[in-house]
Amino acid sequence: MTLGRLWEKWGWGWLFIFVVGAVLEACVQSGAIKAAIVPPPTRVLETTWGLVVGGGLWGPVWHTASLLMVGWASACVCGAALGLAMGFNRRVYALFEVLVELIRPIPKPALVPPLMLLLGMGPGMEIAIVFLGAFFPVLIAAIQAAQGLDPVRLDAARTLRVGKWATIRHVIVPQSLPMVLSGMKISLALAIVLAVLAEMLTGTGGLGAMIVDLQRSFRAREMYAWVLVLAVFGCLLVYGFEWLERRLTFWQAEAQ
Amino acid sequence: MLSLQSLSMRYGNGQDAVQAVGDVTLDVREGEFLTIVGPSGCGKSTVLQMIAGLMQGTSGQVTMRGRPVQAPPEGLVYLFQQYSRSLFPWMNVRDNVMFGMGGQPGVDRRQAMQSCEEYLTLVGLEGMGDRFPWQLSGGMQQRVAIARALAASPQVLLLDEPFSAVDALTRAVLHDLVLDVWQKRGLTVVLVTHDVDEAVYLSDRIALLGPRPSRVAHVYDNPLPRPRDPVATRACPEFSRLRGELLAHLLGRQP
Amino acid sequence: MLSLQSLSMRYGNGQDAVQAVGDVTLDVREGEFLTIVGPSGCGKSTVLQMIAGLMQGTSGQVTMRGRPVQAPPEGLVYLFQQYSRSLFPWMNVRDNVMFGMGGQPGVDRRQAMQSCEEYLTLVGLEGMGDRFPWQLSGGMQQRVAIARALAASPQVLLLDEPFSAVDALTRAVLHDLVLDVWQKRGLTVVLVTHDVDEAVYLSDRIALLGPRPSRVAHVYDNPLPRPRDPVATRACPEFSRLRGELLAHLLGRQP
Amino acid sequence: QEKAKLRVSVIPIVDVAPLYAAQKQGYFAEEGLEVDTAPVSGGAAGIPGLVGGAYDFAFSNIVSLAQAVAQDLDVKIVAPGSDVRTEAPDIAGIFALADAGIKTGADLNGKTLAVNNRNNNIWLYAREWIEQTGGDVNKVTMREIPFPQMADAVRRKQVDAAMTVEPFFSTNVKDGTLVAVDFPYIKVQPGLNVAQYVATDDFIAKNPETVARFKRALKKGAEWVNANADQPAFAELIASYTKMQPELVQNLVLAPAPVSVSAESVQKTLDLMKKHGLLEAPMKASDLLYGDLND
Amino acid sequence: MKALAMWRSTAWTGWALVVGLCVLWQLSVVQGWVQSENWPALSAVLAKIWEGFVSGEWLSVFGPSIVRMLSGYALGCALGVMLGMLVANSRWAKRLLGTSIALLRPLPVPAIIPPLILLLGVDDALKITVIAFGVFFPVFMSAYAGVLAVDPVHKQVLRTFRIPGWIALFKVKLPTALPYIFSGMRISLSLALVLTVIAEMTAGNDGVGYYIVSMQYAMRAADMYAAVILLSLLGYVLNRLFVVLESRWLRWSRQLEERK
Ligand SMILES: Nc1ncnc2c1ncn2[C@@H]1O[C@H](COP(=O)(O)OP(=O)(O)OP(=O)(O)O)[C@@H](O)[C@H]1O
Ligand SMILES: Nc1ncnc2c1ncn2[C@@H]1O[C@H](COP(=O)(O)OP(=O)(O)OP(=O)(O)O)[C@@H](O)[C@H]1O
Ligand SMILES: [Mg+2]
Ligand SMILES: [Mg+2]
Repeated sequence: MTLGRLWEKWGWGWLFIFVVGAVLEACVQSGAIKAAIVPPPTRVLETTWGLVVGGGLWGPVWHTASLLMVGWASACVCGAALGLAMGFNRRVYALFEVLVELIRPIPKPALVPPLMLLLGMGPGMEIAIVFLGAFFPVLIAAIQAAQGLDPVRLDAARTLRVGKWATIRHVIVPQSLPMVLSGMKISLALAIVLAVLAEMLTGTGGLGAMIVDLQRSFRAREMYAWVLVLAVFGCLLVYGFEWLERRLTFWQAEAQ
Repeated sequence: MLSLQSLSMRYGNGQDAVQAVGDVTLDVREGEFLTIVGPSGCGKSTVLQMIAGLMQGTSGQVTMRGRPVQAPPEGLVYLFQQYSRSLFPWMNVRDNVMFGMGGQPGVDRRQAMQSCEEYLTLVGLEGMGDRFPWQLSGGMQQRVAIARALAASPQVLLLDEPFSAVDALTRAVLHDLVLDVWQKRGLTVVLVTHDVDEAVYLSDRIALLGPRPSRVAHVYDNPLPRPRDPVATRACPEFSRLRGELLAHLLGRQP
Repeated sequence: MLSLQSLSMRYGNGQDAVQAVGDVTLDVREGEFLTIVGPSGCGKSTVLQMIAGLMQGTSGQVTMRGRPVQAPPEGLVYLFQQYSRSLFPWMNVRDNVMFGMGGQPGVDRRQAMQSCEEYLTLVGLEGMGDRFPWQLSGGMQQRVAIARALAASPQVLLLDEPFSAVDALTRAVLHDLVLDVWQKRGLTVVLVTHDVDEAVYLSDRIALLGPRPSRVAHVYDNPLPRPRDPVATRACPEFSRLRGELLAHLLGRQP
Repeated sequence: QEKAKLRVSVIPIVDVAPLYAAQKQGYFAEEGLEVDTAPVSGGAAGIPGLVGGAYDFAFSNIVSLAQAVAQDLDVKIVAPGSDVRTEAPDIAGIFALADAGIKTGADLNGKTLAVNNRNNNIWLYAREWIEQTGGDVNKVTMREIPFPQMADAVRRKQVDAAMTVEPFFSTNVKDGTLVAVDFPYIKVQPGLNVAQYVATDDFIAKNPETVARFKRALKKGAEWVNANADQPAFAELIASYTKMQPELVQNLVLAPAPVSVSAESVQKTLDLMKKHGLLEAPMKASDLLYGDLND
Repeated sequence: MKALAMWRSTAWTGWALVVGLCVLWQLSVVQGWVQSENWPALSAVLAKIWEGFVSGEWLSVFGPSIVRMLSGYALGCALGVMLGMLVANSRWAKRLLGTSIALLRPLPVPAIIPPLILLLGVDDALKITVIAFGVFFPVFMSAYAGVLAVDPVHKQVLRTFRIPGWIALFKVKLPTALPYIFSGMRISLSLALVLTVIAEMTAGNDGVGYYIVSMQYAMRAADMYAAVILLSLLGYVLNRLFVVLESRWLRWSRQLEERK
């Protein structure tokens, strides 16, 4: 990629962030905003750099990343499978719809007491929280995708009598892929938030535990340094996923 | 082989209802090449989809070898009029064609690839296996759809305006290809077309549908001898007569 | 009016590259009816899309009234070969047709609705305004697309196989409709078709493209007098001669 | 003109009874103040809210406050909040399974102790208690578990012991499977001033008279609480804002409401914080106190 | 009519499953499989629900929450749709805002609360902002994806008719994106409810969130579960309403339903 195209893609976005950061810096330096609550961006960057150089970064990031991968990946698999089944089969839909819609709006903190009885306050709980949060967006996207399939393509598969599994594998899955992946992307963003929340709750480590500890002791500068780490971490994950998404649904972009 | 008994189809209900197919009764004999012609919007595609088991008529029924058709029956393949939508954009041409064969167990992949390549050559797309549908022209897409239908080695083939997007030369080649496959495999073919020339050249019998709500207006027997030849058959006086008769009927004039 | 100067188009790059259009040079005169015929996949649609400004050629250029075409120029409308995909499924037929008029300010809605109804009547779809595209047959969808193109009141009309899905009668009606509009409005029309009969019946000149990578193989002048008549014109010996010549060329035989 | 309409952030627990009492008995009104209570879940919203101007006073524990001051937040203690008791049973304690045999910090070596949050009062005093009773804090794992879930965690052996507060403590040890181990506050620092009301320097400088009135009214509230702790009116008051059932309130272990803040007590906590790494540099109690709060 | 018939035919199985699970819950307490202060009998919970209805308590608990939730949801959806379509349509918007939005996306609500308190105080303004913040991202991402999903042939139709950008936006891009947007809005709907509860747990003295925490700390588990159950019923009803509205709006995809 040439320098010009790099600038085209990222330059303006970072320039914008830089301007916002500079305005904030000016506000804090002039005392309009209390530095103890909102530290100046330069100091935060300094601290973040310290984390990168000192290597203290990787432990918590790794903890969060592995939690995320386990919880989110299993949610994606289960959500997509159940969602497609529900979107396709009225009976499956009727069987699970009520339960799903009843569990979905329950705030995860309210689920902690019963989950605690089942799973204790450790990794099991954290994974459960991430899973529950990430599961439903994928499920809903999959239901919607299955219901929105092009009837001509489905009928094409029917008339060729390729059988149920081949239809699912070669027609339903690829065609619902764009929408399911968009659901997975939404749920990835949610899963990051929830992984952090879960770590805040259980305090067994990771970015969330780090941030909440620093917040409780009012160490705003360090806290925002970690928040920045989290933002970049999440950003990279989502961009990585988008990259994968473009490759998996190449026919969509190419056809344009 | 196939039997349509006072088949009718109404889309929608209440005020918006459209009686697409009025009352169609028709028998398709085993191994014959039957063509359905009729004005645009008269319900040809609808009838074909009901035969294919993709749709249930509002009344009447379709039977295949005596058994009522409720789902796509085995050995029957339907080729969509919307060819460009019926191809899968995420599969290359080869996989699209092989998709129809996939259902059959015992066909190993190498063999399938090879016969897929043969079908592509037959429809004039040799070496295009690696392309994706959106990299092909309209006519080429339609030919991929034809290759896919043939590759599924059906006993009954339902073709909905399969040559609408191809030029005269390719069309002539495809006509002979379809006739060839039909003869060699002993297929039963039901073809929908609006090209009268094509109808006369290809078929044993021609069913003419009236305007919506459609009924079978007339069934013409085609006395032209087989095998057909692109030039010789068209030179027959019988050809011109039948063609003229059909056209006149379609254009609403007495012959 | 329109001028194509050694236009060429290559899809993709590297190994996968396809030279779709070789080197096409062609002039379209103001007010003329020009038809392009050629084998399937030779690049007809590609050429038309380059004229429409929807695509830039790899080399060469298109000018309209002397100005290079880089984006869709005003007063020019392109009718897609994939008619069924080009309609908007969330709009009913009337809104689809009116969509083309929407761009012009100062057209009030009542008036637009009325002229929309007129166009629908012209293409034989009177009273279908409230239906949705997916409630129509293939041929009817194609006619909606034609009505939409006409409703935009263009000065230049590019038609890509616009009659491929309609029956003989409707086609005959649409031929006369297009000729009528062309004459009354003084349009310039470029039509792509693979139906030689149609090409001869409608046009002033016929450009024949060779196989991919395409060049203009020959441009035929059509001496048939105007106005054309479905029966009388086809009865002219000139008609048969030209038709035979074109067919022979297309089928690769010497006439 | 000083501010007379006040907004006070509180944590809706028994400890803020004096404030509610002062409000209900009209002591604030007598001082010409109008007080609005705003419950928050903990210090996370309280102190930022105070600094941001959403609240005028906040109820805060001493450990959070000291950490805030250490990070250059200009807040000061203006009035006493709550104390622990001077003798057992206390308002907070460690419990474990009856058959686990845990009695001292030494017994916890290699085991797990649950606290509600890391780096807060409970954590600090639990650690000090472990050290003072022969344990080694480096050998004890501290796990975070919310108070309501601690009993489940101990019963299910997810942790070996837990330090909790009222009303959970007395309820948990009621049925005999769980037993009280010890009361760390009493062992380490009986009568500790555990929480206070704080305000920003800025607010104090602009509203010294209001602060004085607030303090006076609150003191009357504390006296009312101390005088009526065994009366139904008190149980009603607590039930009204904690939503606890009155029966539960009646069985609570209560500490007397404080009327003063002892600089030595605060200093001792600060020293402990330094010792256990919650403060990087030593801090003086006088840096936290606004005026003399011993009267 | 059709919906009603379908309801009669199969919808009961879903409720049967829920009832089955409820019976299991009750048995787990009655039979003593689970013993904990945090696991009340279902019967006690149901009794509390009934009691709350009789006394009108639920109205005062849920009323403020619903108002807050709907305001935050509406704000978040409106911003999400507008910015999502803007960023997908305008190269400049994408260049300027794309990176910032991607950076803000993974931030957990608790991390943004302290600086927001400085700006917005601790009252409804804060809570509604927090709800809108959470609701925003799914809607934004789906609106963005929806605009990108516009059929290439449709895009060319727009070009050949030289349709002005804003008409194209409303008449073509929005309808294409609508199924995506609705999917995002459905996800956000329950998210809004969740965030309302979380925001109310942090600060304030009314609403379900506050109720749930205080019940937990007052050792009234049955009351807490009563609120949680009502919350999930509320979510169910809202979702149902949403689906009805959605099918009205997406009338053109009726074709797909009929085909099945
Ligand atoms: N899904 C539908 N809903 C409502 N009406 C429909 C639907 N599909 C088709 N129709 C109507 O039924 C009639 C017959 O349609 P059909 O597609 O069978 O025609 P056809 O004979 O194949 O026409 P063509 O030659 O133009 O393809 C048409 O008038 C059409 O409007
Ligand atoms: N997007 C694309 N990517 C790669 N190759 C393409 C693409 N579109 C078209 N082609 C190739 O360009 C050639 C010309 O295509 P075009 O659609 O112009 O043909 P056509 O003359 O319109 O054919 P038909 O009569 O079948 O519609 C074809 O060989 C096709 O495979
Ligand atoms: Mg049809
Ligand atoms: Mg073409």
